Amino acid sequence: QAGQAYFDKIIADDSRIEPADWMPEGYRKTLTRQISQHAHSEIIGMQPEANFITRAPSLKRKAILMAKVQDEAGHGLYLYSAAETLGTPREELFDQLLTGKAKYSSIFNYPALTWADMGAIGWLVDGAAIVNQVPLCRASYGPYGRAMVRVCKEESFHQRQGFEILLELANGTEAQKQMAQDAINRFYAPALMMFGPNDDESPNSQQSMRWNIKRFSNDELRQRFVGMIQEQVKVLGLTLPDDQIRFNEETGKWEYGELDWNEFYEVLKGRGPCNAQRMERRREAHENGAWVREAASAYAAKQSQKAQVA
Amino acid sequence: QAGQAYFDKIIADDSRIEPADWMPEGYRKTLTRQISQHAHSEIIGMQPEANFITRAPSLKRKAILMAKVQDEAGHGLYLYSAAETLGTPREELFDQLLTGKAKYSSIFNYPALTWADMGAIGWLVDGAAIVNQVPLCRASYGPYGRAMVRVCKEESFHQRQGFEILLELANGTEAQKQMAQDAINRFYAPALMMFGPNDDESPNSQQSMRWNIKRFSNDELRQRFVGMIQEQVKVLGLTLPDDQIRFNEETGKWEYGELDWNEFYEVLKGRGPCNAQRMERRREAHENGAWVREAASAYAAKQSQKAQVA
Amino acid sequence: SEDVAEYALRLGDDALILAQRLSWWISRAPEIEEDIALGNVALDLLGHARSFLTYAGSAWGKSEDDLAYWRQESEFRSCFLVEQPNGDFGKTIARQLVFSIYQHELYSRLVDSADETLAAIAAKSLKEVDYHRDHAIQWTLRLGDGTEESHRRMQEGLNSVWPYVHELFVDDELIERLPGVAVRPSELRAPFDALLAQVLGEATLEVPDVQPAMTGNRGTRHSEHLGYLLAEMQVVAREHPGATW
Amino acid sequence: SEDVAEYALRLGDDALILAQRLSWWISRAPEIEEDIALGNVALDLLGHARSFLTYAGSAWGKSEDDLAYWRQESEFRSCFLVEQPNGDFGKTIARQLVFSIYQHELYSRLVDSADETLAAIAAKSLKEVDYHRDHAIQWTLRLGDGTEESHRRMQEGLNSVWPYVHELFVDDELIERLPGVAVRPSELRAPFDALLAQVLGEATLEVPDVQPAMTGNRGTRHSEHLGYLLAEMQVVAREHPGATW
Repeated sequence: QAGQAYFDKIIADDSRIEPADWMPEGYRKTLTRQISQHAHSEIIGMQPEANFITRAPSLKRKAILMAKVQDEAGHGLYLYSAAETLGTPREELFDQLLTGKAKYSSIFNYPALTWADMGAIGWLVDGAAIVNQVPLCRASYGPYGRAMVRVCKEESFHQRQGFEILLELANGTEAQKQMAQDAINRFYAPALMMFGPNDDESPNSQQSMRWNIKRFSNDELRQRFVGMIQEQVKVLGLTLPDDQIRFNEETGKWEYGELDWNEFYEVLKGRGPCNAQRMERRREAHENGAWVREAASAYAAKQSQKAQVA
Repeated sequence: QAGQAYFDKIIADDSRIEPADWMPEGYRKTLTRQISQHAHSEIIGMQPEANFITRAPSLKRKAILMAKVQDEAGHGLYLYSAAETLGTPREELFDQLLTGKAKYSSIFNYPALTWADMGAIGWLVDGAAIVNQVPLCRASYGPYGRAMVRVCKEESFHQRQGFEILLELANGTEAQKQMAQDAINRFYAPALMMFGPNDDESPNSQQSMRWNIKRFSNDELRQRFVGMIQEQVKVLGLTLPDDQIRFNEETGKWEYGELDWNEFYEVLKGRGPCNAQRMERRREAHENGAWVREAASAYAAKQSQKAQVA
Repeated sequence: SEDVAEYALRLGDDALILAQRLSWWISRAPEIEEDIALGNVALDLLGHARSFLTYAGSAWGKSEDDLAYWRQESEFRSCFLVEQPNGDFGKTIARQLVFSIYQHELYSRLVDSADETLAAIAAKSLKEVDYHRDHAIQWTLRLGDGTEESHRRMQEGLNSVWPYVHELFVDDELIERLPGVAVRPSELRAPFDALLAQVLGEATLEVPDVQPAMTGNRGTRHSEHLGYLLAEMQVVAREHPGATW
Repeated sequence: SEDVAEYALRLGDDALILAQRLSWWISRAPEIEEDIALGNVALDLLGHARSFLTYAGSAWGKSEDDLAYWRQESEFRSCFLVEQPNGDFGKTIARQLVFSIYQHELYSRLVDSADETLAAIAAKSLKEVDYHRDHAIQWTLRLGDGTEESHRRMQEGLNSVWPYVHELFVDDELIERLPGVAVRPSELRAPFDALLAQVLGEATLEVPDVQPAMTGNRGTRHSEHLGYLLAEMQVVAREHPGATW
């Protein structure tokens, strides 16, 4: 096939596939799943932070947080658009989320319990997202790579804001400092698990790497992340809840204590603290908004009819 | 007519009319209106106090307040029952409330803004209600008089609780004391207006007095109330917001500064701070509960059908 | 002892938070009779809470109000179930059904506790919970076997609270340290399941096929809802430190 | 001066309370585009609030956060309209329509204030309010002339907020003391009514026939809703007196 040959050449040249190009069904399916999962994660990921918008303890922080959660909605929109270029309409993708057929990042199934969580989410969760996503800016599928460029730029801004929240707390009162440490303790392991299972448990990674979607293995990215936050936490004067983190001079890699993968799989299967709550909220918003969306369509139809008559 | 003669004799003897007795249409209508208005007032009157149940500053006060608001629901029920004995079903009376055809006491169109208002409402509003209602225990219509006996007993309990709230605040911190004084300042005049317009503005009172429903004129009751609270406020070490209150030795009556009857009529016409809110809340509760009431009827119908078949 | 106090705190906090939730219904119920009925349940639970918190506080020199108004979110010991928002009347009844069956099984055993105070509070409260359970069961039957809409809403309510049922029956170290004093939550599961299945069956409803949530296990972690509830509950008291009411 | 500060406080409080209300929609809007749009409006209003409160606070040596987080309910100067609960999307849009038309008329005149700071804040904010007003008008048209249900809900939303419209246009002593500095609210009523009638006409909706409420008139009395809003808004800050964030 000419299509396959062209596709193979683009991949071999590390160049870009565009929506009109022929592509293998598996490639299309893998990307649709990955991009839409990422979009869903942005949308569900609004909830834990929205939980502190009305309670942010200063007006400046309230403004920054509102803008951040709004950015996540924006990321959701670009990513749904990128996924749509692969042929599945947003309504269908959204429906997969609402019916539980599609997944989103498990990290958002943990509750945001204190203001410090706004810091930990920014620093650790957005931080892990960036480490994951920077290589995706070079993903072989054009619209995805370009969406990632835009997303990463904003995420790194968010990460800095999260770090600043923690820094302020770490230099604050004893209660603030404790709040910051507690938030780090709770978000550390879930953030590390954002990179996915250990490499030997992650069979699909190989194919994604051959297609130039994924560039590094889960464990490589995780190690890079641990190294990064291990340095940064010193600036905060706080600690990571793992006393086995060290740089192995021989392998040139960061090492860390074993993660509780059992918990990871529990949350993945829907048994996290907030899985049910997150889905219920999203479904509720969708259902409560149905009459509004219907009104907008009805109005648009009337307007276009009027325009035709005139 | 024999009915009219019997009715007149009962009234002349200051004895009691019972539901099965003949009565003039005007008597029936007047009583239905008065009793149902009173019932509506109990139901709407739950709202200002319910507004502080979730925020009561001690568990003991929370329990007392919950029980009080519950009692008001209970009073509403007895009074609807009393009104029903005159031939109008509760649904119809309730409908008159929801559609705005029936009135309720204007006092409940003022907001409850602070915890001290729970005290002022108990002391002044329930206090005025008692002064109004004690003579109604002897009302010529039997079911009404008996309902009033029960209501008055509980109301005087509520009034004492309100007074205790204020007493505690008056002996508390400076902020608590101010809160108590502010609440009294806001509820004093509306409470005085609960007795209705001045006698020369109240043409229906005469007929009600002839029927032994009403026993004292609006102004007589109001004067009695002012005298009562003027004594009690001294115990609190607080003041009433009227420097013209004095006992006139010549007339043997309490005198007080002129009331802003313009405000009274504004609120009566629907322009109080909370008229719209109170009605909206009641309608919302009623509408949100429709499916529950329907389910209860459907279930009851199924059960009685099953019982018949068996 | 500290452990008994901690245990009393759990019992008290569950009752307190649920009372706070239910009290919202007063003036908003589907009919006036229900304003009264839900108010009664709330008032009873508040009474239990006051007894348990007073007892817990006696170990630390704190009053019921110190514990209710001046603890932070992470110091509460309530379970996720009672923290759940009221939702519609169906969800509230679903939460009542689950909680009152659980609490009835719990108090029925707590009356035999080696701790006399706990036993006495349970004995006094059990009669009330008997009424709560009956109230919830009657409404479950009416809603489940009422109209199509009420059936749907009642089932949705059950599904919505179901993730938080599991936590009620988890044993932990505190329970292990209090043999004869605390009731083992895991022992309550079988009778709970049996009665629930019977009620739901009669109500033409299904036992939810919904995953349990990984909850706080009576620790310092709560659902995201508790913070809002406490902000409201504590606001007046906290504006006036040191005041009495 | 004290009077100018008091005036700035009114402007700031209206913007702050409405921003707080609107921000609830972020993550709950009918479509993602609206999460963003309502978020933008909220963010703009929060910006106005910060400018006005900072200016007001400069007269009393207080920061924007001192004013937002450490005042009591009776010290706020917001109007009843912005304190109203969100209700459904129709009610939120109704409130937005009324408030943004009012605010647009207000800021359009405030740009000529003799007080340079107020004029500058108004000038900067006016462009944003232009967008808010357009957003509200577009949705009013869609909902009013959309489906039967949306028409009904939008009309109910308008009826529900209408009692609190009157207060926006009441002159009082403070306004009298600030000629050339403050905008006279009563002057805004005619242009407000004209534009509103035009929009509602086009949207097939009716100007509500609903009584005005006797409101707080910018005094110390608020609707019963404000206390709950402040309890939530201030809770974290107040748990940490003296902290910076």
